[in-house]
Amino acid sequence: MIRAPLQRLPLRSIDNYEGLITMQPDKTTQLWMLETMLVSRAYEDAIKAAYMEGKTPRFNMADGPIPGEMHLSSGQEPCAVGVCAHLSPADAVTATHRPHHIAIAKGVDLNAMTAEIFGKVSGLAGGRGGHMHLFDPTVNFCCSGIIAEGMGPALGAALGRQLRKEDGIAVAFIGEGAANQGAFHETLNLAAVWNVGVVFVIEDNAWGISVAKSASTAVPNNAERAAAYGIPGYHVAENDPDAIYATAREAIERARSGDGPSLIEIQTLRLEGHFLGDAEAYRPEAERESKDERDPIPRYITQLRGAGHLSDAEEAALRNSAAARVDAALAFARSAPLPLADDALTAVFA
Amino acid sequence: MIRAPLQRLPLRSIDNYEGLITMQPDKTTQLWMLETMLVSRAYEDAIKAAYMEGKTPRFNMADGPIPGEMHLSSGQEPCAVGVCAHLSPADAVTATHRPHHIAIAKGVDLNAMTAEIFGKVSGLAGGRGGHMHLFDPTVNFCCSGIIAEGMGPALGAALGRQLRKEDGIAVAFIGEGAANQGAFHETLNLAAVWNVGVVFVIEDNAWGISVAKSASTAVPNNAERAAAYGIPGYHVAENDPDAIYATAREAIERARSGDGPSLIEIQTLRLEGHFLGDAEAYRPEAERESKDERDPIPRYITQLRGAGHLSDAEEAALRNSAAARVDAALAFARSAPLPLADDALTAVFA
Amino acid sequence: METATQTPTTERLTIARAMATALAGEMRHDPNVLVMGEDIAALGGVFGNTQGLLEEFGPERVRDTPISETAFIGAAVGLASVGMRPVVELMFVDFFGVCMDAIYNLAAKNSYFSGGKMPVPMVLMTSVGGGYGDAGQHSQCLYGTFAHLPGMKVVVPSNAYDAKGLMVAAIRDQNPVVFMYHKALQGMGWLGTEKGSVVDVPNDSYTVDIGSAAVVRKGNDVTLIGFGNTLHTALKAADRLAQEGIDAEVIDLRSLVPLDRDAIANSVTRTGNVVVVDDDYLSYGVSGEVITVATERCFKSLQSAPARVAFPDVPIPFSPALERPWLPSPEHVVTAVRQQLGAGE
Amino acid sequence: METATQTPTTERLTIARAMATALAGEMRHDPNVLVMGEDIAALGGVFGNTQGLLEEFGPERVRDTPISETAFIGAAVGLASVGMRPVVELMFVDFFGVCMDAIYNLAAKNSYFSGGKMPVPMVLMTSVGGGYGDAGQHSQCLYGTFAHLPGMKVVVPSNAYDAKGLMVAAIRDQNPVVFMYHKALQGMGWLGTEKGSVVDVPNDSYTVDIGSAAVVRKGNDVTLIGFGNTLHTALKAADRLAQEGIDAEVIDLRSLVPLDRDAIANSVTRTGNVVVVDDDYLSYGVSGEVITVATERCFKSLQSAPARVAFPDVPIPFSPALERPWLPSPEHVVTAVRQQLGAGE
Ligand SMILES: Cc1ncc(C[n+]2csc(CCOP(=O)(O)OP(=O)(O)O)c2C)c(N)n1
Ligand SMILES: Cc1ncc(C[n+]2csc(CCOP(=O)(O)OP(=O)(O)O)c2C)c(N)n1
Ligand SMILES: [Mg+2]
Ligand SMILES: [Mg+2]
Repeated sequence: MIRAPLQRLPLRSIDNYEGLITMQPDKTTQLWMLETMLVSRAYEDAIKAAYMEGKTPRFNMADGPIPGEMHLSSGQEPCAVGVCAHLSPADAVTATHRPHHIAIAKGVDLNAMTAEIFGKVSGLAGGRGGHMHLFDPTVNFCCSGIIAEGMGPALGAALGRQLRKEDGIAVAFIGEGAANQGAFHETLNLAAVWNVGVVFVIEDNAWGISVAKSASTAVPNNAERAAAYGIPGYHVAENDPDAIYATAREAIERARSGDGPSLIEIQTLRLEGHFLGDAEAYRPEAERESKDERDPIPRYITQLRGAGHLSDAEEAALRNSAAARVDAALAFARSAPLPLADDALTAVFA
Repeated sequence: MIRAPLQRLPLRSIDNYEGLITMQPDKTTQLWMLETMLVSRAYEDAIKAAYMEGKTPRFNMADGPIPGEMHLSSGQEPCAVGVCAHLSPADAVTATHRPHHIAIAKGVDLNAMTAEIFGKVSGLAGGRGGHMHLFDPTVNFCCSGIIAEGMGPALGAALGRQLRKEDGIAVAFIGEGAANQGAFHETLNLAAVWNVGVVFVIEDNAWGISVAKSASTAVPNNAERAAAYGIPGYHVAENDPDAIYATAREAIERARSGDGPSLIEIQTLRLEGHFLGDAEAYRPEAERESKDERDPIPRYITQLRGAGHLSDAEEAALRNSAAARVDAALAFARSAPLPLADDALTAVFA
Repeated sequence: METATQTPTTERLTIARAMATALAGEMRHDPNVLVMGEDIAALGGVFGNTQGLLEEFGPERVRDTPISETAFIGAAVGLASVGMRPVVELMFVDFFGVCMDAIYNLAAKNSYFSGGKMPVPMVLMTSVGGGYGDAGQHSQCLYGTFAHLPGMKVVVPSNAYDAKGLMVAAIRDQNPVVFMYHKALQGMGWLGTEKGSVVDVPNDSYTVDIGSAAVVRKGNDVTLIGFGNTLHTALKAADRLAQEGIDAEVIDLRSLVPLDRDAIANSVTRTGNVVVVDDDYLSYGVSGEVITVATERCFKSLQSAPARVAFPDVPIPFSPALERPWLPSPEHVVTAVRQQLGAGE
Repeated sequence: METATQTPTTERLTIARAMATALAGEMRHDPNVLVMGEDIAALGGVFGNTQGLLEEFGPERVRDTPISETAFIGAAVGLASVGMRPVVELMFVDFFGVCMDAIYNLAAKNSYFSGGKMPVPMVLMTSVGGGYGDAGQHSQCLYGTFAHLPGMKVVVPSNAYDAKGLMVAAIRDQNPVVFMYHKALQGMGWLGTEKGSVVDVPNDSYTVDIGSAAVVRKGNDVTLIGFGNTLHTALKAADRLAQEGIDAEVIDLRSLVPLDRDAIANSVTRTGNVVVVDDDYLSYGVSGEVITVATERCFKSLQSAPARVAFPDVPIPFSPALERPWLPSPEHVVTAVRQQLGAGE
């Protein structure tokens, strides 16, 4: 009887580590990441405001221009931009119930997406799906409301590209809470056994609704679970676009070169409640108060300033264009017509 | 960005390793294990013969005294005895669609079990369950036909004992094919997070029906997956009662002393087809031919002989008593009456 | 103490509070009762039905789980096998797909597979229903899905009194009981609340028989059959019909398994007309079964074709413009009855 | 080559061979078709329906999977999203509980959630039915479970001709199609075989419309409705009834979703009597829906209460002494018709 040997990861030599330092994004990429984060944040703020219309003083989820649950991604923007900076429209992405930042970084049509969130006929799905069900085939993006449900489809999309000898890999984003769902295990094993070019990205915002990661997860860090599938696992401790960019680059290059799947866990930050209306009583005082100083966007701006990659003027310009794009999207959505009742009965079958 | 550190197992000091050598079973235990294996093997042979009645020349699963699928455990007896040697009736065991050896080692009433397999009114469930659904509350044994379905119930039974401050832990047996099912992941994580005294035993017979372990599993050895839950993982390379006994002892003692779950994988041997009637065309010639020389029972007998723990007379006596018990059980089952049609409508609800 | 003399004998409660009260009461009486699920401890349940339990009973008996439904529902079966009485929550019924094996093949069948020797006393609480714009993976009812499969009882309370009584009965039942509570009735301010679901509830504990329907309004011209949220739809329709001189009887099924076939037959035999109201998908579901029971049992008495108002066979759409027109409404029911009685003449 | 001139134009096939033939034919024509599942490659499928595919098409397109239904069914949806046409096997329908989310919430809803822009052309093959002593987790039909949930088509062939035509149609369909094949009809010697399921099948490829029922026997006194295995039960009952001078019409539904409501209505309107035969659980299933369609559409024409013969609401028992008496049989159907016509007089 022998104790299980520690699983060997395909280890990288020191010079590769060195190499990684040089895997930093160039200035253009950094500015794209910043701009995309600014758009994403402006978007969430605008959606929040619109969502609250008609919900005050009495908060009833059914009221206002945007009913239902609303899961905002504020604070998690670095995960989206650091990964999607490496993707083209041919690459498939599956996201979760918290999808806006990823949809925006993947290039989903902002007008049609917003109209969908407003339940309008010009929405991506004519209002059938809403904020948890955003599908844009033109950039191969989709998301869903069931934990870990997007993992299998990402595997399949990547496998399909391989079989059809087409360019394109796939990335599945999930939350850290999803790493305890059976689909996580089954999909990582299958991707490894079939050597599929898919990258699994865990956005660890430390919470699954009110349940802390430490109360739900047997390992401190889910990247360690990659060893259970003999694939590389990466842990990104900083909620920083450049660090995420460098990590994602290695994993995505591996996928593109036919060397199979990887697992990445990123320690990120949920600035809002689980959904709008969540009072977060379960969240420690200190953590709630420290949120703002941990906001990744001001920090990234400071970095870029320090590196001389961003001027006052450039920042102002980016903020203005971001605001403009978001305003335009919301204006488009608000002015779009509502669907007809009978539209509900179509598109069940293609 | 850092590569995931290798998962640290709770390491055992060298003297514990030494200690383990002395964790060998004593002679009495060895003879119990041999006797139990002999009963189990005689049982499978007898069931096989009975199962084939009415199924030759034309093999129709619906015919004969025992219809339906029949999954025999011949060759896997060491897993059952090496683990169950440490268990009392208060300890819960869940098994799979291949349950006979474990049921016998756990002390399930052989007559009632056989009558159940024959679909008789005196069966454990009056013929409602059959060979894949053997339930004996008096020794806390049950099994099921769905892959990995027994893992959650084992966790729950062990947790229940803890909460009720009663003696007893639980062991869930599964096959190596089940280690790729979502329930495996969810249950191991939950057992670890809640520190439940449950032991998960994987009988690795190298095949999931016709699919080889290497074609379905991303790691060579599932014990490595214990690291994904921060729990100890053991790999037993020999299909040997003493080695299994020693390993199980450590894991079960850990469970009893409140130190949480463990995972054990045992390399065992499927002597028969997946079910009776399986021609095993998928199984390599060489492997099929080498089966008999790898049969663990003759090997164990040779060991005991060498150690001077077994005499001719003792072996003969054990074989005779085994045959007698099995004959009695089959006689009991054959002579038991069939249930009435209306019995099918009872026991759906307690 | 729950019945301390100074406390009033009844209290107006929402279904959420009634469920929490029933749970607390049973947990006080029986140390074997425990609650498990996602966000049921510190948060008190996304839908408020476990509010206060963690504070009173602590983390051993009120357990937040990982997002591992298969594992914790399977664990509940094991807990039940050694004498515990677990109450587990599946946050939204829409999530049944990740854990149905543990529910229908395990919890629901162990009694049968053991010849009744290993019963599975457990409760599965799960929220159902839409109407607030939560779209196709968070708004379904799936009553038919659970009621079709043998081995589990299925209850659907329409008001706080029944919710408490059915929950106490479910916890004390030796069998798995699926307790489906409708979000529109839950009494969470943020989901809006059907007023009729908030009623006076005795502080003392009591049970409502699982398997008995209730005639909540007597009438002679037509039988309207609802349950959960649609019971209120039926009652509102009955009021409108009364203004037209149509005297409707209204039945609250309360339990889908066992189904109170006698209650259906007794009423329809008298009225000769029946409309079933269901907010689950129309085809192969509750509405078809109830109508079939009515035709099997009352064919000779039927004066018109039994009718149904249910959600069309499409995933629940997000946009209120798409969802609300199709949710069963009093108007739909009134129209169905008018057509029926017209056609019946 | 499948239609090479020297080959006869038709061949007597079992359903297993018809399915394999359909798959091979489509795989030859369309490189995007691939097959995935447990034991479908080297073994050719536990029920023979993928026999020979690995040899002809290789391991890239004929993939054995780990026992990870959630992963490979989810993967099929992803494959379909980039232009593949996956055919996946769920070995026994009884296993749906471990992967239903990927089926009903994902495959069945992506078309709707995408406004029709991301259809999911895939086929889920799954074996159903008992009668050979495989007990409660390997003998169920669960027709009602799949038919109740929107977004997937559901077909159930009763013979090899329909099996091939429905499989070709399913593979070419832009939507998820659940293809439920009954073990008693499969033609595996080791499961016994209903003779009526083995019929002449054209070598050329053809389709059978998904959603169209077939009148397989004309008659005037009563309509017997079956599908899959129960179609044969209905046909045998019709023969017996003929000897009693009762002229039964027999309908093979073939497809549960879409359901051919017109075919039901047209026949029942003429005969005035209907018996539905279903080997799935009785309550909240197919029998209730079909009877409800008959009453909704033909109430005025009904001469007797529609009746049903189905499996009682208990897990399928193992012992033949317990299972066989309750499986729908020609005797059950004949008795139901006798009672019905007696009662109708
Ligand atoms: C299978 C399933 N179980 C439970 C839920 C309810 N639920 C929605 S979000 C959520 C928490 C998810 O946490 P995490 O994966 O960390 O994502 P985050 O919300 O933090 O972005 C839960 C439990 C669900 N949608 N699906
Ligand atoms: C969820 C589920 N999927 C598939 C099956 C069909 N099946 C029965 S046994 C088996 C192989 C199991 O292999 P393993 O776990 O190694 O056990 P073994 O048969 O080798 O003892 C499969 C796929 C099942 N019973 N349950
Ligand atoms: Mg999280
Ligand atoms: Mg195996």
